[in-house]
Amino acid sequence: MSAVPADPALESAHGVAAGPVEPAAASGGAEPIALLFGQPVLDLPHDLFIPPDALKVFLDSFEGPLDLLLYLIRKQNLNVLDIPMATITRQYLGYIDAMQAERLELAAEYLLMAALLIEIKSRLLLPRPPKDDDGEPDDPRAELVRRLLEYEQIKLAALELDKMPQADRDFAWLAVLIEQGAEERLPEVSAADLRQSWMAILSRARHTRHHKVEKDELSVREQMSWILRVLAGRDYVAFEELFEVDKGVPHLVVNFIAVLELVKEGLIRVSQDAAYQPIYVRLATG
Amino acid sequence: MSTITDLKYLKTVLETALLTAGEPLSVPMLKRLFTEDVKAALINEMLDEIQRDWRGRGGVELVRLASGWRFRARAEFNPYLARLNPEKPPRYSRAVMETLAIIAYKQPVTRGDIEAIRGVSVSSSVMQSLNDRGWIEVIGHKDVPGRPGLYATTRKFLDDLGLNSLRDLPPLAELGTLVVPQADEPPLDLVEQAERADDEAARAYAADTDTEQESYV
Amino acid sequence: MSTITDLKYLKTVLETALLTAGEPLSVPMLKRLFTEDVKAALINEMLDEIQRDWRGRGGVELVRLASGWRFRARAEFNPYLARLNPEKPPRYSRAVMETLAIIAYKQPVTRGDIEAIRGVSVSSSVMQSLNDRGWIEVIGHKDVPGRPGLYATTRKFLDDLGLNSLRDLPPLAELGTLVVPQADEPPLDLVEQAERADDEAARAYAADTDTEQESYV
Repeated sequence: MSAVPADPALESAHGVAAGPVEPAAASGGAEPIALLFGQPVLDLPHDLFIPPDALKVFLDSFEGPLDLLLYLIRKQNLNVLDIPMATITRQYLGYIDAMQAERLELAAEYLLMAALLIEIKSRLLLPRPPKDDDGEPDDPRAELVRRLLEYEQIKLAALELDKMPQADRDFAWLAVLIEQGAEERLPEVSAADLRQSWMAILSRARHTRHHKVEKDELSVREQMSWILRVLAGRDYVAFEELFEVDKGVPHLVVNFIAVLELVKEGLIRVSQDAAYQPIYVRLATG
Repeated sequence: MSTITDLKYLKTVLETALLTAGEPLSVPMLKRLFTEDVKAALINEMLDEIQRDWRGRGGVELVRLASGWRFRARAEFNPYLARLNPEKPPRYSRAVMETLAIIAYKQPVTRGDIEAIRGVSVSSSVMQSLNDRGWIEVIGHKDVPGRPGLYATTRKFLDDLGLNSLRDLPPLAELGTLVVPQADEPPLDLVEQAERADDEAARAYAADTDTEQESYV
Repeated sequence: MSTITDLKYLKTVLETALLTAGEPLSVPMLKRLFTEDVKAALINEMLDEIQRDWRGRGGVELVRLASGWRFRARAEFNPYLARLNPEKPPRYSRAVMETLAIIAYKQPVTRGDIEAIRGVSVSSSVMQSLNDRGWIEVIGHKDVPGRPGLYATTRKFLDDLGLNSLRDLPPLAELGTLVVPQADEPPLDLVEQAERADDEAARAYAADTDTEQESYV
């Protein structure tokens, strides 16, 4: 799947040119994978650039600094046990720079990883203290390597878990009816059930993706219902009557937004005969 | 996988659907099981066969009800089954739960709104059961042709769920990052994604395309 | 009514209970079906027989799960059943699945343990969604400052994945096998690269950037 359009126009527009690709490994030189018009091609063409707009999306596909680092290492077929610190640190910092250039909100975890990489790199440059019982000197990379491998192990395990058939998603349980006599029991529902149902709706993104979800919407929605209830069965209500001053400013603001939303949705009408005259609110259908 | 020209396989699919469905299935619904056009007459014939197959064997029978066909336990076994589970709380179907979730989170909504979000039509019985429970009510009518009713949740809904106000429901914004959309979506390209990067619903997408699409599926 | 000395009838009662139960049934629960004292060994024998009876016939199978026995539709029929019921439970994001994997394989773990392995903070909503699904639970508290909760997977998690015990989880990849070939190996040719395109390590290739180029450094 080629997710990045190899559009040269876009490329130049963003000023990101295809640069030389890093050697495939620290020791060996870069062997071209193909020759194109006599020029060595060092990487697959669709890999050559990423539009800066897409950087955030690109980073969103990583689960964090370990994931990104693992990607950098794996992408180049480097041995995790023998990470070329200089190369990998430079690349990692490159990503961080790019993030900053795009003013992306930098997660502290990414910066922490950068600091760790630099620390390891600098410790590698220092002469290593000899160990007492002529054992191997500590490799400052060891702990990072352990974490990378442990994370990769979990990442693969997560993929395997997701491949396993899951009840409801991949197979159905049997549900043959027992005809109940006597009294009928009503199903119990919890807030968690509602949450689960909403997640199911969300996962069918085709139908929901145009549906913006906003954080504070719920309190507004609640007020909208409240206002419609107040108006039900009455010809009109004075505007002020909809605002309970003693409930505090946030409530008033939410209530006001609810009124605006109801007007926008054509559910109520707000009218005023002239400036400074009383404002009346009525149901649009009233 | 066998094709539906194989009658035995077709019968097995019908039987499996009836055993797993939590509700009666009508012949038009059963037709939806197949991408091929299977004639109603053939389905009816198969249903009769399944009914015969189960007659006399096992404690379960296939019965035809007003709204369709369903398997149920023979009444003679009820005394045994009752011992097993003196009180098993029933569950609402997913259709009911999702409808309730939409009314709770998006109120006031019309039935059309609910259908737009769920992408499937909402049956009257779903609305009826929530209404009978006293959890939803019509609080007005939208001023559009047909004057559809506007649904909202009731005080009783909050009480029964132990909530003080709708604000105590789990926030929606967070939920968007927990799921990935179904794989039958055509993958978006990166540029399109970038444009949508601040869209909550698209958040899960972004993590999806390059990762889950290829390796999870 | 027949007596339970009639083995065929006993088997039918067991089968009917399993076909109608909305949850897995353990042997002690199945014993409750009968007023007579039916030995567990006999019930197990009958369960094996029922399992055999259904093998190869029909779209349904009896499986032994962590918390008991339950009938389910064979996965091969899911494409048909899914057409009937367009509403599907969500596919979880990577964040959720990785958190679940850590809890499943490393349990009991604290939230701090999970964060240490993933290298990022774990959002409450991720834990909440796994909790809501009934797949994880707090089984105790670690005796360190703050007394963080210790998370473990539940029986329902095993049941929903069709597992008998945690030992049936796919084995973790050996750390050794995660190490890629030595750096001095010959580079892959194009064909091999293309073949690796859907490989996990290569998954982000498509989204690859040139950000590591010199100008950024």
